[in-house]
Amino acid sequence: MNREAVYSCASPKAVRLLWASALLGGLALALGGVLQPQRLWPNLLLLGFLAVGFGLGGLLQIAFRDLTGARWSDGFRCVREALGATLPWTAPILAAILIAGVASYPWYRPGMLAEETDWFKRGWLEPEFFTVRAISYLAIWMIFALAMVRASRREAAPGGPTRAGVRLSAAFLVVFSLTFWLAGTDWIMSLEPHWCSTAFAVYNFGGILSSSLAAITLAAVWLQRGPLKNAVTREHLRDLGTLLLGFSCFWMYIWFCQYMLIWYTNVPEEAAYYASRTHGLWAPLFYANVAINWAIPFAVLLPRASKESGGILVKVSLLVLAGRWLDVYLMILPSTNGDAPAIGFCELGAFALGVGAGGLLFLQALRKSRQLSTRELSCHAGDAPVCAEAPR
Amino acid sequence: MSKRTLVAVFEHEADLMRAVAAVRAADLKIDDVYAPYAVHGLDRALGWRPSRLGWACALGGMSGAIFMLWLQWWTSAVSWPLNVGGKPWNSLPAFVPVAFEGMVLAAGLTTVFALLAVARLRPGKKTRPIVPGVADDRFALVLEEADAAFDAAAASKLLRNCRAVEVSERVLEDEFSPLGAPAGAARTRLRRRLNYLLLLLLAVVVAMVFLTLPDPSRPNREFFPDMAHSPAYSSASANPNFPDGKTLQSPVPGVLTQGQSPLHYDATDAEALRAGRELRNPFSAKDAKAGARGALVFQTYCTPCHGGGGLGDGAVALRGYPAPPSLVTGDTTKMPDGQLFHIITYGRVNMPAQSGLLSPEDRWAAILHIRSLQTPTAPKSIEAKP
Amino acid sequence: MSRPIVTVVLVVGLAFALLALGFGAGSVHLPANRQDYEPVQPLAFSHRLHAGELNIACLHCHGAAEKSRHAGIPAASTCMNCHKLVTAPMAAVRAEDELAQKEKRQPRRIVSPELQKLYDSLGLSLNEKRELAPDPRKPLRPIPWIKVYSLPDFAYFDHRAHVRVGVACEKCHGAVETMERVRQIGDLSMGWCVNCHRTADREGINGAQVHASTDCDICHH
Amino acid sequence: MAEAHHPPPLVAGNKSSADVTRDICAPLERGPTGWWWSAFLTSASVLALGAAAVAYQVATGIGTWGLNRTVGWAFDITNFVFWIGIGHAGTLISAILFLFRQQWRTSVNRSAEAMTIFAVMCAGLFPLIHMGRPWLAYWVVPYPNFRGPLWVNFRSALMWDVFAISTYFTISLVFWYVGLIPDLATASARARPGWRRRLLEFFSLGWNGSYRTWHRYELVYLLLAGLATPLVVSVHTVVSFDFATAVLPGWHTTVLPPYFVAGAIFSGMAMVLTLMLVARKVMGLEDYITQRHIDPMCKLTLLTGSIVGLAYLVELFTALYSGNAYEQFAAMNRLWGPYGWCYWVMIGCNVAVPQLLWFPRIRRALPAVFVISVLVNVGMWFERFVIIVTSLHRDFLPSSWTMYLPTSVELATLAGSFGLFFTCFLLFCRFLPMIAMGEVKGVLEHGRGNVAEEVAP
Repeated sequence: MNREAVYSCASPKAVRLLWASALLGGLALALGGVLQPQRLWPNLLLLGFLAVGFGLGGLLQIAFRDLTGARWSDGFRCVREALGATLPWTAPILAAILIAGVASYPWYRPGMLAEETDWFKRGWLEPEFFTVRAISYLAIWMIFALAMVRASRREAAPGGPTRAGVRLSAAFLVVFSLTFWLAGTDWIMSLEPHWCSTAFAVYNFGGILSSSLAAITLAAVWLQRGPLKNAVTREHLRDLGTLLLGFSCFWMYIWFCQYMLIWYTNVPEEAAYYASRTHGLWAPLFYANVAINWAIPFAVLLPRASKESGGILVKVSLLVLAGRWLDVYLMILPSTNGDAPAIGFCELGAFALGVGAGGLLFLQALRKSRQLSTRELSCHAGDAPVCAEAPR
Repeated sequence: MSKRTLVAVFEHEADLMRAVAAVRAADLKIDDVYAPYAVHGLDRALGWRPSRLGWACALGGMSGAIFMLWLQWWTSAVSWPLNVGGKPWNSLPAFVPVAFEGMVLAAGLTTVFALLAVARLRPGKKTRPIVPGVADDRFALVLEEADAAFDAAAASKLLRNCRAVEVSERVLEDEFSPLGAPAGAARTRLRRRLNYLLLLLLAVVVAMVFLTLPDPSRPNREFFPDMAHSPAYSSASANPNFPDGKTLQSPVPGVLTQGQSPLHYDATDAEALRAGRELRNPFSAKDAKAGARGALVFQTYCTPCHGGGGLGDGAVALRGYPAPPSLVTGDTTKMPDGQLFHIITYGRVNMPAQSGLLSPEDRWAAILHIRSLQTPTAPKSIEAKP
Repeated sequence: MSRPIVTVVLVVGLAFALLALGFGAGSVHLPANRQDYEPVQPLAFSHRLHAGELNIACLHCHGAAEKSRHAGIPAASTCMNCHKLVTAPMAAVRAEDELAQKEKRQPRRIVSPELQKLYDSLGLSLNEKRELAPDPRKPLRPIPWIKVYSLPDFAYFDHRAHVRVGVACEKCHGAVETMERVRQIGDLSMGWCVNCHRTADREGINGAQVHASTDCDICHH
Repeated sequence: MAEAHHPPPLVAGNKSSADVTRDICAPLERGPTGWWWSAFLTSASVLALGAAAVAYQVATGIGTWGLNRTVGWAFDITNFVFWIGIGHAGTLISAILFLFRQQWRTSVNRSAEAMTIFAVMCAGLFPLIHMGRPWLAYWVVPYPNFRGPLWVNFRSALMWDVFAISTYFTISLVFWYVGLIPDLATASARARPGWRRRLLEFFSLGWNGSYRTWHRYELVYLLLAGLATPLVVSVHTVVSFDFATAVLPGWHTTVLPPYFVAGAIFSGMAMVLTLMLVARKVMGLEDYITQRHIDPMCKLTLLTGSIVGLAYLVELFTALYSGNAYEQFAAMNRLWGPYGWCYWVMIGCNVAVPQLLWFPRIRRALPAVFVISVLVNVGMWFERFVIIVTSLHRDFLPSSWTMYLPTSVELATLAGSFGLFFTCFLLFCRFLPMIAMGEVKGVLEHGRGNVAEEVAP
């Protein structure tokens, strides 16, 4: 199994389609930018935040695997590496979007934050400070992405991670938890500067966990039909399905905690966030979000048979990926778009651009991964001790 | 039901697994395997399909969740809607936690009871290990000698080749045949136990029938009545602290109730005439409210004897109580209001005094009604009940 | 004890016993629920006779219901309004009259045993002239009537408000005029009260709008 | 983890299945040791002290507590949340790690589950006592009643607690018992005839090791684990709702549920470590509870402790960021107010001390691990105290600001709950197999190298 084989399993037609999607999406976005300039930046922010989230998701999967020593998924570890390897590309783009769009944040306008009580927020959201922070988060993530993907790719198969790799992963988790929380607050939560929720970071964490796992599942099923025929077994699919089910439930759990507590206490400045999203035309999207991200995946993935079926997993994964877009759309657009949702050139363009460019980027990154040999993989069928005895 | 079996005992998991594979390759029927722990992968080696207990779990969970959702909705929005902090009666987000717990509880209990049922496990059941040590470190493979073609010797050899430490033929009694009746002495014993159980049940039910026979002449039992009965005497209860044994004491004689002015008349006919001269009805005939009140008072207090139309044909009089004179003819029509008031207040001949029952206003109102009965256009009886 | 026929007999017996239990279960109330309570009163007063046959209105004797929290048990003097004259059932009195006519003598005053209890409580007895008169040897002893409708002490009920807006007595006390002995018809539970309040608040009473509150402190204060 | 290529065996001493049976049944079969007796008498007398305190306060009324109008909830709810939290690690080990196929759990899951049950019992005690009239506790159950029927208020977080805790107790008990059945059969087969054997036999339900039953049993165990996992999350979530559904600064925060769950597992892990480190010594189970088991528990403690630390930071930051004067005041009052020392005890024990577990040398030094685990328990108790009392004692109305101090009755009750917990645990160690024999036998071969030969399908 050489490197080219992994890449070439994407048929030229598929690659052409991705190119077409990216180009058309770019064009539509440009057109949208001319027609509805106020909707351009929110969609770019959405796109950038989503893309960086997938990269972070890949890194998280690497870190989890290193720290728990769960080697069951090593057969298709190239997928999480490729996901993580997209981060160095997407992070600068998001940085550019953020720097270019600082002025679009409501708090940028003077007089938006009260003099007396918002002293902390005023300082925290100084535009210069904001920019410096954004760049540093993204830079830190980029550095980790480069180092972790490199360490993962270099890992001596089929043994566990190196001591350095484990340390790197542990350090990443610590740094990630601190920066991702603040980044979410800075970039998304501050779009509605009078609203705050402590669960917001955990909520986004749930989102990137389930969506990155959906991406990995999608790629694993796809690769199973191509070069990784022997590496991805039915047990792997079942485990992926179980994890997808679990992460989807985790997302739902955090969603419920945040929603229920705000609904229950009904404090005006908090409830405003949900009030705007559960009224008018936003309401169907709001409820669809729950259905797409949890209810349907949950109901579909509950029986054992559907967790072992590649076809069903693909559909559920696509649903969860679309659900992630909708989720972030519902975080960003109601605060910038006002009373009603709009799907126009900007939204469709950004979506198509994301699918196309993201797919190409992923394929490109996948190409660089070293694939484990069949012999190396065969010892992964059993449990850990079996591998310990396997010849190098 | 009993069946002939071949039992092979193994010391190691690996030997057992090898034997299972060999036996299946030889197309022999495996009745069961006995092991001290859940041997990993043995189900696949045996070719057994996954258990369907998952369905019990799913069904139990769903019913638990639906029931709790329904219960919360029904109790909070239908049976007893209560305003709690302005929350809507059907507060779905607030019902999620309890519905979830209901789901987990029902799913868990259903699954476990389903396991106990299908695996026929019950408290107090005798443990009969197939071979000693099967709960410790031995594995036993049981082959069923389904038909005459079964070659026990060949099978034994096959098993010994897989390092069985002991192979023996045995007749196994089924614990329960499909019809649920064990054979022989066991059957008799079981039947006797069943009968004793039934007898006990019957005794309990019969006792309950008698225990639950309602006796309406006694108040129902109470449990933890808490503040239902305070130690204070209620106004109608017996009271040992007063000589007359009552809690509610009569006022001292001569006391006037609030707003009442004393009447300075004696209970004689002469005084009645004087009252007729001196007293005037405070209500006028046009006072509709007083008229309605008078009709009610008349209906309540006078009709039993005087009858609805004042003819002296009330139910009490018809039954034998000395009939009063008609109110609408004769003397009464000529009496002034004051005299009627005196008669109502102090009584006359067989008519008892009504001062204890009727307030002066009610007496005057009743007179108003009597007057209206005496005028021909007035309705003869009042249908309105109090 | 191990014969099959025993099992059959026992099963059939059990079935019948369960059936009996099932039928009985309808008349069994939760503890503290006194629905259907029908105590034997110290004096066999018949509401069927007084309120039914004689058509005496409830308020005639229980007039306090209009004026106070309690409907009250009428004072013995109220009974005496009529029972000064009526000392026995009419049939007994008439029979004595006929007998006296036949024997050409003054009819004797007869007193029924139940009414004797009323006179005893008031310290009255027949004197030499066979007239009711206070008997100095007899102490006044009120009749210990047994309360049928009894609310827990933490619930306050006021008859006044209910009578004034025109809630019929039967609404809560049922067809007392058909009862020889008074029986509690409702369960007097909080739900029983509140459901009526809810309906009244919605639909009014006798067509008139009323405000029947369901606030807690309307009854618990 | 770096040497994960060669994981050491889960069970030391090259044991066979028969050895496992003998070793684990030994404490049941031999007489109680002096250690056991002294520990039992100590905890039983502490339990007696607690029982006396409870009897006194039930007879006198909860006016014997230090509560006042402003702080109407303090020691009782602190202890309740503390004990519930302790229970969570048991379910984590028995259910969540089972789902993640962490084989090391087999040696500790039985005791951890027992710990869960005893901890939930201790927890349930406090709301019960706080009712003042505990014999009316059945009023929280929605049964058709004579009051209307007037139903319980399902919109109250306290009502959710009733359901969450009772379900948790029931399912934990069932899960524990289902796990015990095969071991009870093993123990009863070895026991001498007598009442103990009869009891063991009664509760082993006629288990005979049939693989048909094992086969179903495996699935049931998996299903129960699958149910217990969201259940354990829901339980502390619901407990956190007790606070988070209020509008009090410091209580109403949306991250409270996941943060409470992490905190619960954190404190529970610490309690499991405390118990296991003592039990392996006292019960002579060093071969079964080895470094392979202590190490991942230490790591889990570190992980959950760090999550809890992050949550403290998030709360503080968000309080400042919120721009709400009350939130900002409540946050500052926690740090520097009259109960500030509690906050810093909590930070020290929960955030700072567990960071030592980053170092493998400390994870291997069992006395150090023991000290850390005890400190974490102290810290987590203070966490609940800080959350509850600092938010309450300075409420929106400065004229009602006050202080809360527990009375001796409350302290004795807390001590009594520890007495109950340890008494139950010691009885469990003495009368039931405290390690899951059936499960340990299944993982004996792990890390030994003498792998079973391939089986032809």
